[in-house]
Amino acid sequence: MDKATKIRLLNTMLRIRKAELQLAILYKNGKVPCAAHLYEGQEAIAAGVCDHLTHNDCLTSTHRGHGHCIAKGMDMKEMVAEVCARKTGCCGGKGGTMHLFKPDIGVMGTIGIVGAGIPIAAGIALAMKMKKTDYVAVSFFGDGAVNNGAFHESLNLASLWKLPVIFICENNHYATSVAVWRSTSIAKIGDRAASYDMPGIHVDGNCVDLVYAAMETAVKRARAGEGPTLIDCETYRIRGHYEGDDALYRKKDEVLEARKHDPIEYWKHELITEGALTEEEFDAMAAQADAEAEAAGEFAQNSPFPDPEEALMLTAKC
Amino acid sequence: MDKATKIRLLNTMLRIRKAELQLAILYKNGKVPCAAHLYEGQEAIAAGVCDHLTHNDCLTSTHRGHGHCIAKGMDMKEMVAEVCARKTGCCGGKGGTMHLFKPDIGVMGTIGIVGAGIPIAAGIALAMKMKKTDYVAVSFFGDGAVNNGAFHESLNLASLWKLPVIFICENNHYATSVAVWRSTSIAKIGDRAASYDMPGIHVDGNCVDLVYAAMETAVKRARAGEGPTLIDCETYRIRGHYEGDDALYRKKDEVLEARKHDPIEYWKHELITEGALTEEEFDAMAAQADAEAEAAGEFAQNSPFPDPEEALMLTAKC
Amino acid sequence: MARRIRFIEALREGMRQEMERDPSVFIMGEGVGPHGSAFKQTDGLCAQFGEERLRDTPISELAIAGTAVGAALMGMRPIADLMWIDFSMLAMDQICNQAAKLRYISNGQVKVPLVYRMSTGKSKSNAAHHSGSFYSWFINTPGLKVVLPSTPYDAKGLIISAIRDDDPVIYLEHKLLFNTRGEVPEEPYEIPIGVAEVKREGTDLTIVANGAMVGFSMAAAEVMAKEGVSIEIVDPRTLMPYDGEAILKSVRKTGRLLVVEEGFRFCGFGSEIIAHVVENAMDALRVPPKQLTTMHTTIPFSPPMEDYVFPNPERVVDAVRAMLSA
Amino acid sequence: MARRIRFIEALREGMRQEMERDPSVFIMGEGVGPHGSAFKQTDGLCAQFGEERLRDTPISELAIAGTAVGAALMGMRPIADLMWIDFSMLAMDQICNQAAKLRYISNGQVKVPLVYRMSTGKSKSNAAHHSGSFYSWFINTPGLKVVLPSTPYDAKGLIISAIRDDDPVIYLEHKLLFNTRGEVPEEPYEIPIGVAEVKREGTDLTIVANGAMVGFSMAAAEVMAKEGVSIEIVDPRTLMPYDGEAILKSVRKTGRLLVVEEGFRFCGFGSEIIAHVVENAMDALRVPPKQLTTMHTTIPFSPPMEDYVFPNPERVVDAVRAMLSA
Ligand SMILES: Cc1ncc(C[n+]2csc(CCOP(=O)(O)OP(=O)(O)O)c2C)c(N)n1
Ligand SMILES: Cc1ncc(C[n+]2csc(CCOP(=O)(O)OP(=O)(O)O)c2C)c(N)n1
Ligand SMILES: [Mg+2]
Ligand SMILES: [Mg+2]
Repeated sequence: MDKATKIRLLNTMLRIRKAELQLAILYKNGKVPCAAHLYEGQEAIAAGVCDHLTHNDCLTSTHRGHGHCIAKGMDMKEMVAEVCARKTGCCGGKGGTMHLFKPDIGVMGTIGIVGAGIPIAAGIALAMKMKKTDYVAVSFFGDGAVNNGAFHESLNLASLWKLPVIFICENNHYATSVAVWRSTSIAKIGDRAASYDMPGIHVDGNCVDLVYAAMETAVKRARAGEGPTLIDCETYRIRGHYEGDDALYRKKDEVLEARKHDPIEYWKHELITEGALTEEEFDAMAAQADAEAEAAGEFAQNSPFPDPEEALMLTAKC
Repeated sequence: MDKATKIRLLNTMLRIRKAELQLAILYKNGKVPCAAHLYEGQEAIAAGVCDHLTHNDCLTSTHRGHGHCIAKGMDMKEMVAEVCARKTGCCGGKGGTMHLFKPDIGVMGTIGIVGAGIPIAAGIALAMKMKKTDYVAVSFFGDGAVNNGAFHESLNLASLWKLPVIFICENNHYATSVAVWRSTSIAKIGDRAASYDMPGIHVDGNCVDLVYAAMETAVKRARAGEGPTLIDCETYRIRGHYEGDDALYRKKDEVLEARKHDPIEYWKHELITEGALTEEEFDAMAAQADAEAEAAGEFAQNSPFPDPEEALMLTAKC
Repeated sequence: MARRIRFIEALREGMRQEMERDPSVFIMGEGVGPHGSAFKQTDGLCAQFGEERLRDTPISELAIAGTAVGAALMGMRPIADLMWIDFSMLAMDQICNQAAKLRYISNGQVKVPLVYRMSTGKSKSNAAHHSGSFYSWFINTPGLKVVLPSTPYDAKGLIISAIRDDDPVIYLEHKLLFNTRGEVPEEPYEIPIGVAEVKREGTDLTIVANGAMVGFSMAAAEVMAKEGVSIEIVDPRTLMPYDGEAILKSVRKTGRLLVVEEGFRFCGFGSEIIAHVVENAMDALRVPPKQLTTMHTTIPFSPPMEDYVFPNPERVVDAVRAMLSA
Repeated sequence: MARRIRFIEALREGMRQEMERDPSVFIMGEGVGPHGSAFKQTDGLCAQFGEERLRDTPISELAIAGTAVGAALMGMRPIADLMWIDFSMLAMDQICNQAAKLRYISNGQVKVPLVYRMSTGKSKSNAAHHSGSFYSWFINTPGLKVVLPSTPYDAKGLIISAIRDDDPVIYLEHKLLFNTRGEVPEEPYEIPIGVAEVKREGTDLTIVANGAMVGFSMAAAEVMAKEGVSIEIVDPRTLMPYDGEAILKSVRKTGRLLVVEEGFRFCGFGSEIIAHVVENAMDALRVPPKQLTTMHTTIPFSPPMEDYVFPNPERVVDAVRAMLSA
C-alpha cells in the first residue's frame, strides 16, 4: 500500500467519524427528526472497502449506512442534509437516514429492511456482467442479516452465476439488543461462504489495512469474472443501536474494552510509528474533517425543508 | 438391524411403490383431478426415516408426500381417497395430493409451498421441547428447497435452540425441469449443515439400510436434547416432475441408468443374499401390497365426493 | 376510582395475565427477551417468565412466523412479535399461506392458535420502510382475524381475546397510541372479536375510524359539536371479521358515512366499508359516502411531507364539512 | 383475414419481439430456460436468445424478485416469472417494499423498469397453495402497476407496454385463458396502461369484470340478451391505475353496477370499484351495486367444492337477475 493510500484511508475514516459525531449533536439538538443509527467505530470497513471502488462500481447498504456513502464519495453536505430532512439532501428529504441514494457515484441505496440490499446488489452485479463491464457491486450488511433468507438466497445465486459482487458483513456483535451469539448458530460468519462454494475471508474490521487487503483480493476476483466473495469483518458497535438507545443490555466494560481498539487510533499509531504521519499532520487532518462536518451541519440547518406538496411528485396518478 | 426390521422396511417400500403406481393408473383413468407428484424410486428414504418414529413424533412434508404419509402410518385408503378428492380422504377432499394431514399419527401436513414445511417442523420441535417430551419432528424436503430462505432461517434457529428436529433433504437431482447443479452452488447439500454448526450426513438415499443408520444417529441425538441434524439423501426422480410431465429436459439414458439402482431391488437382493428373504416371500409381500393398493383404489372410487356446501365449513363467518 | 394506565401497560398486562394463566402461551421475536421489545411492550416479562417463554430470535421473519405455526399446531399459543408490520412482508407465506389455511386444509384436524403482533402506522419520520398500514392484505385473507385497538381498555381486552382465540389473529399496535392513557380494570377480561364499539354517539354523520384515527375523529367531532353538528364515531376494533351490522345501524341513523383510516385507499379498509354499506343500505345514505386515508404514495421522510400525506384532525373536519354542505 | 392465435402464443410473441428490439430485456425464473416455463410461456425463447437471457433460477423467490430490482436499477429490463401468484408471498418485501418504492425514495434518481409475471386464478383442483388471486395487495401498494389481460390481443399489447414501462408492473396471467384464441396482429403494439375497454356494449346494466371473469360475463350477457336484457361489459385490463372514468361513464348510462372478479371480497377489487362508483356517481345508481367474487374461504381441492366457491356464468346470470328484479 503506498503512502498516499494510507493517508487517504485515514482521512476517509476521520471524515466519517466527524460526520457521525456531528449528526449525534444535531440529533441532540432536535435537528434529526427520527432516531439515527451511527457508524462510530466501524469506519475502517467502509474506508478499506470503498477505496477499491470507482464511481462505476455500486453499493447497497443498510440502516447504518452514512459511513458507506461518505466512503463512496457522497458529499457530506448532501448526506447530513438528508438525515436532517432537508430539501438539499441527496434524496430531497424523501428518503432520510435509512434511505440514501446517489446513483451517479454508485450509491444505489441504503435500505431500511435488514438484508434487502443483498439481492439488489446481486442484481446490480448481474447487470454489470450482462453488459460485459468489469464493474463490481458491493453489499454492506450487519451480522443480523446473515440469518435472514435474503442472505442465503443471494449468496447462492451470486456464486452460481459467478456475479461480480462482494458481500461485506460487518459483525459488530449486536443486532439491536440481541448479541450475535444469541442469533447466529456459527462462530465465524465468514465460514458460511463454504455453503456456496465461495471464498470467505475473516478479518479484524477495525484494522483498515486488513480490510483493504481482503477487499483487494475480492475485487480482483470479481473483476476477473471469477465470482463473489464474502468478507466477514469483525468490529464492535460502540454506540447504542440508535441515538437514544441506552443499551443497558450490555456491560459497560465490554464497551470500554472495545473502545481501546478504536480503528482510527490503530491506524494513526501504525502510520506514526512507521513514519508515514506526524501528530501535527494528524491533528490537521482531524481539524479539517471537523470543519467539513461542521460546515455540513451548517449547510443542513440553513437549508429549507421540502414543500409538503412535493410528497406527491413521482407518484403514479390514479 | 434385526430381521423383523429388515422385512418391515422392505414392506414399507413395497407398499409405497404400489400405492404410487396405483395412483398413476387412477390418474391415467382421470380419477385424480390434478397433476400428482409421485414418489417412485425414493421409497427407501421415507421407509428408513419413519421406521424410527412413533405416532408421537411428527413430520412435515412436501408436494411429493404420499410416501411419507404411508411410511408414517397413514391408512392407504385415506391417502388415495384424498388424492382422488373424495369425502373419505384424510382431509375430506379439502386438501388433496399436496395437502395431506393426519395429526393423530404425527402427519402434520404435506405442504404445497416449497420449503414452507421446514420452519413449521422447527416450531413443532420447539413445542415438543417446551413440553419437555423426548418426541422429535422430521421435515422432508427436496433439493429445490435448500436454496430457499426458509431452509436457511429454520436450520439456524433449530441449531441455536437445539431443537429436536431432523431435516431430511431428498436430493433427487431435479426441481421441476431444473437440474440440481443449475440451482445449487455446492456439490454436497449435506455440507451446508456446517453453516449452522449442525451435523450433516450424506447418504445414498436408495439404500434403506444407510438411511436407517443415519436416522438412528440423528434421532438419538434429537431425543437426547442435543439438537438437530441434516441428512442429505441422494436419490433420483424416476418419473416426470408430475404425472403428465414428458421430462424432455433430461436424457433417457440418465433415467435408465438410475432405474438400475432401484431401492427395492437393492434391498430385496441384500436380504435374499444374506438369507433373510426368499423370492417366494418377496413375491407374496409384493402381491399383498398390490392387493392393498388395489383395494385403496377401489375404496377411493367407491367413495362419494364431498357436497359442494362443505366448502364453507370451518370458514370464519363474516 | 378506576385505574388509568398507558396503552402499552395495558397490552403488557394482558399478555402477562395470560402467561400466568396458561403455560402454553409464550412470546418470540427480535429483542422481546431481556431488552423487553422495540417499544418496551414486554418490559419485565422476561424477568418474570424467563427466556424460555420470552424468546429472542434472529432476524428471520419467515422462520419466526413459521415456527409459531408449528408450535401452535402442537397446542402451544405463541405470540410472535414481528416488530413493524413492514417486516411481515418477509413472512407473508407463513402468515397467509400456512397459518391462515392449515385448519381448513386439514379439514379441522388441526388448529392454529397464535397471535402475530405488529406495530403499524405513522410515527415520527419512520419513512418508507417503517410506516406501513397494509392490514388490508390480512383482511383479504380467509382464515385470519385482524384487530386494531384504539384505547388502553381495548388493547388489554383484545390481546386477551386474541391469545385465547383458536385461529390466527393479527394484533396491530399503533405507534402513536403506546403512551396514551385510559381506564383499565386490573382483572383479565375479553373484548369479543368481531364486535364494534360506538366511541361517540351522534345523529348527523357516522365516522367509521380505527386505531389512531379514532382519536383524530373524536377531536374533529369536538370541533364540529361547537358548530352544532352531532357526529357518531364507530370503532370496529376488529377489522376482520368486522361488525357490519353496527356500522349499518349507525349509518341508518345518521344517513352519512365517512371512513377515516390510515391504510392506502385502493382495495383498502375504507373502500371495503363503503362497499359494505352501499350494498346493504344505499337508500339510507343521504349523500355519497367518503373516505379519508393516507395519500397513495410511498411514505416520505421529511416532516412537512410526512404530515401532508397522513390523515389528521383538521382533514377530518374538512371532510365532514364537505359532506354536510353536499 | 386476421390471424387467430392462442393467448399464450400472443404473450410469448410480445416477449420475443421486445427481446429482439431491446437487448436489455431478459427473463428469469424457475424453469424459464430450456424447458420453456411451467405453462410453456417461454417455449422456444431460450433456443433463440440463449441461457444468458433466459435464466433458470433456484427456488429463491425473494432473490429472484430482488435480483430483478438490482438489474432494473442498472437499466436492464428484467421480466421475473414468479410462476404462481401464490409464491409471490415469499417475495413481497422485494416487490412491495423495494421495487415499488426505490424510485420515490431516491427522489427520482433511479427507476425500476421491471415486470413480475404471475399466473393467477382457478384452474383444475390446484387447491390451497396454487389458486391465489390476491392481486388486491399489489393494487394497494403505491408504486406498482397491475395488469390482467382477458384476451390474446390484450395479452400481447399489455406485456409490451409492461416491458416498456419505467415502473414495476405486475403482469397477471389467468390459467384458464392460456389456450383461448383470438385475433392478434403480427407486429408489436402497445395497449396503454390505465385504459379500460368496453368488451360489450349495453344499456341496462354494467358488469365490470377482469381476466377470466370477462368470458363468464360475456356468456351471461348472451343468456340475458335472449331475455331482452342489454348488458355492458367493461374490462379494466389495468387494475392499477384503473380507468375510473370509463367505469363511471358506463354506470351513468346503465344505472346498475355488478363487479365480477375472482379475488376475495374483503378489501378486494370489487369493493374498490363499488366504492369508487358510489363516491363519484351514487346518484347514477338505480339499485345498490353488487359484487360477485370467490367465496371467502381457503380454496378446497375437490372439484365439487372448488367449483362451488368460484364465480361462474350461471352465478353471473343469477346476480344480474337479482339486480334487475330489485
Ligand atoms: C427485516 C427486518 N427485520 C427487523 C428490522 C428491525 N431492525 C432494524 S436494524 C436491526 C438490527 C440489525 O442488526 P445488524 O444487521 O447487525 O446491523 P447493525 O444495526 O448492527 O449495524 C433490526 C432488527 C428491520 N429493519 N428489517
Ligand atoms: C415457493 C415455491 N416456489 C415454486 C413452487 C413450484 N414448484 C413446485 S414443486 C417444485 C420443484 C421442487 O423441487 P424439489 O424441492 O427438489 O422437490 P421434488 O419435486 O424434486 O420432489 C417447484 C419449483 C412452489 N410450489 N413453491
Ligand atoms: Mg450488528
Ligand atoms: Mg428434487
